[in-house]
Parts: sequence; structure tokens; C-alpha cells
Amino acid sequence: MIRDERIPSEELQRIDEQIRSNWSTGEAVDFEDAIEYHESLPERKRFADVLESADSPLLQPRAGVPQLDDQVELLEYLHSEGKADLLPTTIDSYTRDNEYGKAQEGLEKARETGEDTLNGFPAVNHGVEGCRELIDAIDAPIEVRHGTPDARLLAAITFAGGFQSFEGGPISYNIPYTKRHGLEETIEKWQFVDRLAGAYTERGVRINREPFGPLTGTLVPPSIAIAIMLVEGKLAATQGVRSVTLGYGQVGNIVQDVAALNALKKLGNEYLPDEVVVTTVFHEWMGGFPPDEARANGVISLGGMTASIAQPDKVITKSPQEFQGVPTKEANSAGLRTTRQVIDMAIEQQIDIDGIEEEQDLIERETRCLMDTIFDHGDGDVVQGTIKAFDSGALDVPFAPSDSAAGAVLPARDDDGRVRIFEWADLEMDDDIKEIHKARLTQRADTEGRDQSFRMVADDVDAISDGKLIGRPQGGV
Amino acid sequence: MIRDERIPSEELQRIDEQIRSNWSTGEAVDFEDAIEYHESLPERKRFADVLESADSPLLQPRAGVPQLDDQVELLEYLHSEGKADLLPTTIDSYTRDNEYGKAQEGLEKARETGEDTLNGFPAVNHGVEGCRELIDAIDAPIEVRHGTPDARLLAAITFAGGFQSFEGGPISYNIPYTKRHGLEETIEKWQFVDRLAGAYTERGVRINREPFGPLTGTLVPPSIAIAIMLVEGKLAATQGVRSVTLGYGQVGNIVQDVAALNALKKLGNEYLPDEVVVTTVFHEWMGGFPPDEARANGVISLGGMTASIAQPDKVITKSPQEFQGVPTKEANSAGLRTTRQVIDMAIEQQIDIDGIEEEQDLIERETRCLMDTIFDHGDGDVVQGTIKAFDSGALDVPFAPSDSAAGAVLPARDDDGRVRIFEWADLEMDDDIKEIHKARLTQRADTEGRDQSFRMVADDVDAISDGKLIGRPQGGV
Amino acid sequence: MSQTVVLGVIGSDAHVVGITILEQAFNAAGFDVINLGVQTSQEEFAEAALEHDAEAVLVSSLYGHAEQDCQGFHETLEATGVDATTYIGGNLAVGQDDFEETRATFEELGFDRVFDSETDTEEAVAALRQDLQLRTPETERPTISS
Amino acid sequence: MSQTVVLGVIGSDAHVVGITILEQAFNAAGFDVINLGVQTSQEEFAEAALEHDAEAVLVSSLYGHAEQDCQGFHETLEATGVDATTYIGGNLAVGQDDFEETRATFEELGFDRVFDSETDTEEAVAALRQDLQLRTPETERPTISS
Ligand code: B12
Ligand code: B12
Repeated sequence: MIRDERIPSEELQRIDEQIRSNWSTGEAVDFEDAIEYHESLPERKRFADVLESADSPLLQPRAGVPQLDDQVELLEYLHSEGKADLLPTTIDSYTRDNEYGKAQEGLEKARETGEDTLNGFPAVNHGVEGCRELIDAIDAPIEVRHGTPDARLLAAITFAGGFQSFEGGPISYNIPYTKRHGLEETIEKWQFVDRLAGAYTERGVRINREPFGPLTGTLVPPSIAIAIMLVEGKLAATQGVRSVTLGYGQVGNIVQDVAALNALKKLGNEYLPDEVVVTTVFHEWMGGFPPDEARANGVISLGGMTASIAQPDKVITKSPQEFQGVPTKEANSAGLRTTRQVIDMAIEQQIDIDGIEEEQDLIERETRCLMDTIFDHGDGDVVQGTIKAFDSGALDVPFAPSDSAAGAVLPARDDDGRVRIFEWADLEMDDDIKEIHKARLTQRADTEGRDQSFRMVADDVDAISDGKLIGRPQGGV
Repeated sequence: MIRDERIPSEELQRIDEQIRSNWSTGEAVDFEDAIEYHESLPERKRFADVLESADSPLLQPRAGVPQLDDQVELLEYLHSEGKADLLPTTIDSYTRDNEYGKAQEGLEKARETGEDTLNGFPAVNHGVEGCRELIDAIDAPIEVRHGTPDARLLAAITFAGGFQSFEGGPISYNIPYTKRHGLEETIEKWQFVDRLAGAYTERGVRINREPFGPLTGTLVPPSIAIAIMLVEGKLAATQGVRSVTLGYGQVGNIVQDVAALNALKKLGNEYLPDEVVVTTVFHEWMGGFPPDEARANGVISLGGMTASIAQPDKVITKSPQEFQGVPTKEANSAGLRTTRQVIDMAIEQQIDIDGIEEEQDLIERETRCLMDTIFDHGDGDVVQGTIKAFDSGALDVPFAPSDSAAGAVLPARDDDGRVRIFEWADLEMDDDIKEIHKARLTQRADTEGRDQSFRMVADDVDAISDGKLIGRPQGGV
Repeated sequence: MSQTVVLGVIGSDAHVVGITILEQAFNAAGFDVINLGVQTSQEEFAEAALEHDAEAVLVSSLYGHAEQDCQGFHETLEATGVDATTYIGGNLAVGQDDFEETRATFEELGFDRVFDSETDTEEAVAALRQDLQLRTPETERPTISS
Repeated sequence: MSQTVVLGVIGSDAHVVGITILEQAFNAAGFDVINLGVQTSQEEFAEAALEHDAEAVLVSSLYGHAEQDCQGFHETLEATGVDATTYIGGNLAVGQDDFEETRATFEELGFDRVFDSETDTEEAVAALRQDLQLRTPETERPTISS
């Protein structure tokens, strides 16, 4: 039975060898050589150090194209023109599915035709050498961003390739990203990823790990996201990770977002072991964007504004072309610069908004309920607890496509635009908290003169792309 | 000696006839016919009614091109694509200088070449008929926006042409806009404009008047702007105007901007007679913009954010091309939609920021000092008081190009980014208030480890276009 | 008189929110909806359509690989013996493409209608009603427009 | 050894902030600055340059009418007997124009240098120093860069 325990080093080696044989490029991975390579990197390319020592939020976009040269060019552009502090390398979908053969086809087709036949950078196919070329070429830290349930080979190759930060986790890259992978399976696979990061860490190369906070990106109640971040942070810590960046996706209500980021930071430090350096990342709105770049800029700016108040350690920016498709490098840079301007104009201002403590307190209480139920479900073991709590529905994520989550909990905004829970299903929560949510949602229903229903949820899902925060009924009923 | 007294109707007629003879199109103005035309306009084209009955901030861009057809097309575009609630017609610079002959040349050249040889719409040259064609064509209220020290003929023609709102005033369209016009002269000329608006008002056609709040657009301390708004509002009221929209230009510090808009509304209602309906307009940042559309969108969004909290009756939007030159219609619409998205996402949220009351209180006290000195200078007469207070420097505007203002007062931002007064010159102010400013600026100087100097002012002037709010010293000193 | 539609997200795409909304809209409009969820293969679409005797098969794709994922889709349906109206919708191209080109591509692949991601659900419902020659039942109208 | 520059905003343009900053920068750099302010006519520029025996005449324009306002400017200077280095800067075209075209237009009108509105004041100071063949006086450097 899988538990929250550190993988013994022989086991680590056994798995490592096994997974490296999954694709030809696995062979080139050599741990000692990798350590040496990392040690050769200048300070400004060390992800954890750069992130942890920053004194205002660092900005990072999302970006990945199939070919190495193009990826170098793209990241250079985002660095120089977009003034990104931290860079990404987003991995293609075939690699996420461990379909390295298909990724290879795509890559070759890309090389022949010059077209972007993959939606990201197939790092496994580029191999250790390819990754290092990228790391060498770019004068800033780079993170691997993907969405891969089984990211073991990707981790082995990219860590050896010089990347010092790796997004994802067993829940956050399972529940929102895949239908059929069991939680037990993804936890086991991510224990390896974390253990490998821990092995580097032990040797002084602190690989930063970043659980994916936004989950389904769509009206996720803060406490659910935070609980999952705490679980993934704990799992990583167990395997020896010492630099953890907990994530949270903007819901659009400033008070709730600031409160959530505060709670994330506080609970992160509380639930994770002392030897872990906890940082936070704020994702600009991850749900449906307006089909209009001008309005998208407004959404992005509201994110910047929120970041300037909450001051997370990092902000993942969106581009004004989010609605349409993968952004051009110009649009991607524009999203960075718009965010930067808002943050830089607002960050020196003292902006203390009423009600943040109260909302934070609510979020903390909710999160503790969820953490308690997880521990209870697992008799103190967080791995078993997570699996069982998802199984019973005591832990759940709205709009989860995965068979591993009930996906039965439904969120809706209250009259102030804060995300509350409309349908609890089996989610574990103290009754008095449920009453608070109910009262808030009743208030909204009264304002709108309609019943709470799935229609309200659907309206809220569309609201921001339609230009509002709250999905009020349009015209008459 | 000119005083704050209503122009008698015979005098009104005499001036009216005289100024109408200044240019051929003046002849076509017929008051009774004009009243009839206004009465024929549908409710949705009545500026004052639309503005005063709105339940959230209405958006209005700036826009004017020389030819009538082009202006119709431009405004239709801003209405349909930009979703502007209120529309503008910005007048060209020759008309502002009363150079109708040069404007005619420019207009004819525009008609021949198709190029925009004027920087606005020469309404006097288009005459009453031309104006009415515009009013007929556009399904929303339209305001005349200009910057004309002597706007009498422009008012006579545009009022008769169906416009129901007219920007400007004797101080706000003098001090920032011209070097040599005396205040006594512009006050006299604007008394006529207001009196004419009052004549329409008496007949049930409420012409909305909007003093230009941003003044020089550059770090204007709120109390100076508000005092001038109150003076112009009072002068208009004396002449019979009953719909007054007091303006204020964003300084970029949210607390100070919200406080200023609150103070403007409160003092407007207090200082202006009860029979006047007072509304407020917030101008998005009027100083130097970043030379980058993406960053400009951030500046615009911060304005939208502020508007969503302060909830003025109207917002004048900027375009992302502000730095570069007169914006394309697409960019102008983009500025509107970005603003709209931010306001609509934020306006339903309860955002109460600490310190607004305190800042508002300070602004009110400062404004009262200035108003008191104006009344004192004029022995109770606000016209004489204004002239003499500007003369003595007791009233002043930073960066004023006009010979009528000392332009000796210098603003600088404090450590929180609020605009304070660094050089008072002869500006009238209670000592305890001066002490507050001084303490705040000393705090900033300490933070930066440098003395207060003009260099600090210059850095603040450039700060927003350089991407920050406060002009901190760059690198080492 | 109620008609069955099969709905799902094709390929390895996991964007579930769109079909969740679509399911609710088609349900509210009186259709029987078989929602296969995300990451559905061509064969799963074909089998479900056959099993439930579906009038229509609605394919969703958001992640940019729709074209690859739909190669041979109509051949698969045919081979399974399914003859249904087929729609595809969502975000069908990688990057910033022109939608008219995209539409042509997918019509060529055999889809009866192609929808972009600005599609209002009512639009899709109305189109399907028309294609299946159904009239809006009086009683349902308020549910849909409310 | 200090040199005189005449500075002003031409035509009926009232944008004063730029020249206020420029005045301060040229002052700090050791020039004698005669600031004529806004809305200055060609004749006023010429007369001031003559009167103060100016080495340079710096024209600013922001409001988009620079081209019209500067027609015959150099003829006016010449007629008054002024032979100075002339610069123009600011926002020189109406609308969203290409700056290289704008530069050409104003060089043709006779200006020695043309600056866009992104110009850093130090740049203009350095250029004038070069054109007047002055060297940066050691003692002033910290003032300028601080
Ligand atoms: C939320 C979101 C996510 C969430 C999804 C959570 C989940 N499981 O559902 C997360 C964060 C996990 C995610 C992941 C990814 N995403 Co995503 N995501 C979005 C986002 C922001 C919103 C999608 C959404 O929910 N919209 C709201 C719903 C209601 O609208 P909708 O999905 O468009 O559906 C409506 C219409 O399209 C239409 N419709 C849809 N299908 C059909 C079918 C028919 C027949 C009809 C008639 C109509 C119809 O009706 C629906 C209801 O109104 C979009 C961008 C956007 N649109 O703003 C990107 C977007 C779709 N994602 C994108 C990408 C690339 C990815 C990733 C590959 C990238 C990554 N870096 O991880 C992964 C893919 C993972 C996977 N295996 O699928 C790209 C797709 C690019 C392209 N097509 O060119 C987009 C456009 C973002 C971007 N600009 O890059 N994503
Ligand atoms: C503030 C402002 C105003 C204020 C001016 C107050 C005042 N009296 O100074 C007010 C609101 C009154 C105003 C009025 C108008 N404005 Co105005 N204004 C601006 C704004 C926002 C900032 C200008 C500024 O102060 N910048 C800060 C200073 C420090 O920078 P600067 O002026 O660019 O100067 C620097 C450089 O250009 C350079 N430089 C300038 N001159 C020279 C000369 C030399 C020799 C050198 C080397 C360098 C140099 O160095 C300077 C110092 O760093 C600009 C847009 C922008 N830039 O963001 C529009 C802008 C200049 N205005 C514009 C217009 C059209 C007008 C009006 C005609 C419109 C109206 N609707 O009322 C009127 C004109 C009135 C008149 N008679 O002049 C347009 C010009 C369009 C064009 N050129 O195509 C602009 C670009 C706005 C726009 N996008 O439409 N404006």
C-alpha cells in the first residue's frame, strides 16, 4: 500500500533506470554529470535562489514551441521584450501522454515544414543535450511546465538537462488533466519525480517544485485549491524537496484572491516542514477569457492589481490572445508588460482593503476542515487520506474531468463575486461554514430574483468572457 | 469691473449678435429654431438626462476629425465597437484659436486630399446644419470638447446645432491651454457661454457644462483642481446652468484618487446652489503615457479600477496609443473596452480601502483654504477673487503655461505615490497642512536618500511613462 | 419524441467545462444527452452512437489538436454503421488562425457543422433542431431563455 | 565659456511640460537657457536668438501641427540674421506616423537634428555638446546623472 514515505535510494535507482529505458534519449542521463552541469550554472540561472530572494513579484509567462532554435528565440524574446523574470518551457501534449513516438513524428514534421505541429516543446525528444543548449542560451531561470500524469522520464531528462524548476503534482496534474489515471498511480509516479528532485537537492542543487494551483481553472473555491497545494507540498517535502512554490489561480474577486494568497502562504508555512522554503505563485485568471484582446487586457490588469496587493513571489501572466489560441510572442510579451505596469504602479501604494482578514479566516477554516478529513481518511497518512477522501467525495474539485474525482461539487459566485459552494455533494465541511456559503448565495439569488440552479453556475462560467464578474441574468427572465 | 453676476438678457443678445457676425456660419443660428430642434431629439440623445440617470459610470472617449462624414463614421464606430455611452466631438486647434479662416483652409484641404489636415472637427465651419447632421446620425448624446479660451461662437453654433454638453471654462481652458489670454478676458467670454447655456436651460433644454478638471494633466494636487472646479461650477450656475459635471484627472494613487472624487462630489454639492445637478467625471491619467501599448493598457486599467471604486458618473478613457499621437478608431475603442472590462469586473465588489476618509478630509481642508482665499481676495465675489488670487499666486496651477498663473507651485509624490506640494510659492494654505505635506515628502526623500529638488519633480513627471508611479532614482546616485 | 445526442471531447484533450455547459443546454432543450466526457477516442464515439441510436454526434476540441484527432472520424462512424448528424466545435486550430479556413478543413473531414469557441449554446441547439427538423416545444422555451 | 540656447514651443501649441524638463536639463548641463515658453512665433524665436546671440535654437512641438508651424522657419531665422544650430523635438506628426518619414520632413525644412518624444534629455544635451564641440565639464557630470 502506497504511503507518504520517502522512496529508498535503491528503489529510486531501480525506477530511474527502468524509466530511462522508455525512450532512446533516456540513456544520456547521468546524475553526476548533471550535478556538475548544474553547479556550472551562474547564480542568475538558479531558479530557487532567484525566486526566493526576489523582493517583488517575479513575472513568468507560458510558452513552448517544438523546435529548439525556435524555443530559444521565443524565450529570448519574452526575456528581452516581455521583460519576463522567469521563463517557462511548456511541453507538448504527446509528451504529456508519454507518446514519445508521436512527439518525435511531430518534431520531425516541424523540422521539415517549419510549422508548429506540436503544441509545446518535446523535451524528452530533445534529450539532455537539447535541454542544456536551451539552458545555456537563455540568461534566466527556466521552469518545465506541462500537465503530465506520469512525468518521470520528463523529469529525469529535464533535471539532467539543467532545468531547476518543475511544475505539477500527482493531484494537480491528474484531476484537471486526464480522465483515466488513478490517483494512486499518479501519486506513485510523482513520488519518484519529487524523490529525484530531492536527490539533486541533497547534492546542493535545489530543484524548485511547483504544484499546479489553478486546477480546472474554473471557479475553484480557494480552500479546495489550497488543501491540494498543501498535500502536494507535503508529498514533495517527504521526498526531499526543499523549495516549494504553492499555486493559486485568480478567481477575480480582489478581497477573496488576496485572502486566499495570504492563507496559502500562512498554511503552507504551517503544514510544510520547516526545512522547506515555501513561496507562492499567483496565476492570472485561468478560466474562459473574453474573445477580445482589449477586454482581455482588462482581465489581465485586474490580475496585476491583485498581485500588487497580495504580493505573491511569482505571477504567471496571461496574454490578450488567451481566448483565441496559443499566443504570438508579441501578445505574450504584451501580457507581461501590461501586468508589469499595473504592478509597478500599484505596488508602492498602501492598499488595505476591509474584509480581507475575515475572508482569510474563512478560507483557513475551510482548508483545515479539508486537511482534517484527509488525515482522518488516511489514519494520519496523507497519501492514503488523499486517495480515500477523493474516493468518498470528501475531497473534490469542481469540473474535474477525471474519474478519480467525483466532480460533483459546484461553485457559484455570491453577490460580491466571491466563489462559494452551491452544491456540496459529499465535500467535507463544518455545518456552520456551509451555512455561511448558503446565506451568501441566497443573498445573490434574492438580488437576481431567481432560484439557485445550474443555470447560475453556467452563467458564472461565462461571465468574465462576457465582460462581467458575476453571471447575472440578462434582460428579463 | 467684471463680477460674478448674471449677464442681463439684452446684453446676452447684443453679444450673441456680435459674435455671430465673426464668421459666415454664425448667421444661421436661430434660438427658437434651436429650441425646437432640441425638443425634437429623443431622450437617449439628451446629454444631461442620460448622464444624471445612469446607475454606473458612463464611458466617453475623445475623438474628432475634420470632415463630417468621417466624424459620423468615427463616432458610430466608437459607439458600436467601443461601446461608448457618451460621445465626444473634439474641436481642431485653429478653431480653438478662433482662426476660422485657417480652419476653413484645413477643412478644404482635407476634403481635397482625404488627409486629416486638422487635429479636430471644425464645428464653426461645419455650421449649424453640419452639426445637426452629426447629431441626427449618432444614436447617443454628444459633447463638444475643445480647449478654447474664447468659445462663444463655438458655443452659439454647437448649441444651435444640437449638442447638449460643452466642456471647458474660463480657468480650465485658459491656464493649461494658452499663454496670453488674461483671466478677466476668459471669464467674461465664458460668462457668455454659460449664460447661453442658461438661456437654453430656462427653456427646458438643459445644456450640460463640464469644467475641465485635469488642468495641465501633470501631477496636479487634487485640492487645486477641485477649487477650480468649484469656481467654474459656481460661475456657470450664476449664469443659469443647471447641469454641471465637475472633472478630476487621475493621479494614479488609488486612495488619493478615490478620496479626491469623493471630495469633489461632496464639495460640489456644498458649494454649488441646490438647483444645480452636480455630477462628476474622472479622466484616466492625463500625463505622459508609456511609449508602449501594452504598458499603456496597464495605465488605463488602473484608471478603470479606480473608477470602479469611486464610481464617478462618467469616465473619460484614454487609448493605448496616447503616447504616440491621435489614436486610430480601433485603439480608441480598445481603450474603452479595456476600461469597461475592468469596471464591470470590479464594480460589484465591495472594495473599502483604509485611509480614504483621512485623505479626503485633508483634500477638503485644503480646498476650503483655497476657496476661502478666493472669497477673501474678491471680498466675497468669486470672479474678482479668482483673478486676484491667481495674480497674487495664492491660487496657482503647477506647470501652467499661462502668463495668468504664476506656475510656481511644484508637486512631487510622497512615498506612497500621493501627489503633495513640494514648492508652495505663494499658494495659500494653512501651516499645519503644509507641515503634513512636508513630512510626507521628507519621508520619501529619506527613503531615497536624496534631497528634495526639481530633479525629483522631473523624475515624477516621467515615472508613469517609464513604468512606475514614483520617480525613484535609478541605479546609483 | 426526444432525440439522443452523443457528446464528448476527442483525443487526449481534457477541457471539460465546455461540454459540461453543452450537456446542460441540450438537456434543457429536451434532448437525451450521452456525455462521454473528455479524452474520448473515435471508437468510443462510434460505439456510443451505435448503442444509443444517436441522431447526432457532437465533438468538442479545445486544445489545438482537433485536426489530427479527427482524421478518419467519419470513416470510423461509417464502419461502425453510424449515420448521424455530426458537429464539431471549440477551439479547433493551434495558434491565431482564420476561422473560415478552419471551418473548411473540418467540413472537408465530413462534419455537418463547425462551430467556433464564441458559439452560444442556444445557437448550437437551434442548429441541431433545424437539422433534425424539430420545432421548439412551447413548454421548454422559458427554461432555455431564462 | 557658457553657451546660450533659445528654447520654446512653436505655433499655438501649449504643451509646456516637455520644455520645462528640457530647460532644467540644459541648465544643469551648464547652458544659459532662454525659455520662451509655449505658443511662440517664428519671429519671437528669431528675435530672441539674435538678442542673446544664441548658439542653438531648440523648438518643441507636441500637438501635431509642427509641420505647418515650421514652414519658413529657417528663412525667418536667416532674415533676422541668426545662424544657429537648430533642433526640433516632441510629437511631430498627427496620428500614428512612421518617425523616419517625419525626421526626413523636418531635416528638409532645415533642422540640424530631429528628436522624437521618446528622447531622453541627456541625449539632446550630448548631441548639442557634440554639435557645438563642447566637452563635458568634469564637475557637472554627477549633477546630470543623478
Ligand atoms: C480552463 C482552461 C484550461 C484548464 C482546463 C480544465 C478542464 N479540465 O476543463 C486547464 C488549465 C487544465 C487547461 C489545460 C490545457 N490547456 Co487550456 N484552456 C482553458 C481556457 C482558459 C478556458 C476553457 C474553458 O473552460 N472555457 C469555458 C467554456 C465554457 O468554453 P469552451 O470550452 O470554449 O466551450 C464553449 C464553446 O467553445 C463551444 N463548444 C465547445 N465545444 C463544442 C462542441 C460543439 C459541437 C459545439 C456546438 C460547441 C462547442 O460551446 C462551449 C460552451 O459555451 C482556454 C482559453 C479560453 N477559452 O479562454 C484555454 C485553452 C483552450 N487551453 C489551451 C491549451 C493549449 C491547453 C494545454 C495544452 C496547455 C497547457 N499549457 O497545459 C492544456 C491541455 C490539457 C489537456 N490535456 O487537454 C489553448 C488551446 C490552444 C489552441 N486551440 O490553439 C487555450 C485556447 C489557451 C491558449 N490561448 O493557449 N486549460
Ligand atoms: C499633458 C498633455 C496635455 C495637457 C498639456 C498641459 C500643458 N499645458 O502642458 C493638456 C491636457 C492641456 C493637453 C492639451 C492638448 N493636447 Co495633449 N497631451 C498631453 C500628454 C498626455 C503628455 C504630454 C507631456 O506633458 N509629456 C511629458 C513630457 C515630459 O514629455 P514631452 O512633452 O513628450 O517632452 C519630452 C520629449 O518629447 C522631448 N522633447 C519635446 N520637445 C523637444 C524639443 C527638442 C528640441 C528636444 C531635443 C526634445 C524635445 O523631451 C521632453 C522632455 O523629456 C500627451 C501624450 C503623451 N505624450 O503621453 C498629449 C498629446 C501631446 N496631446 C495631444 C493633443 C492632440 C492635444 C490637444 C490638441 C487636444 C485636446 N483634445 O485638447 C490639446 C492641445 C492644446 C494646445 N493648444 O496645445 C496629442 C498630440 C497628437 C499628435 N502630435 O499627433 C498627444 C500626443 C495625445 C494624443 N495621443 O492625442 N495635452
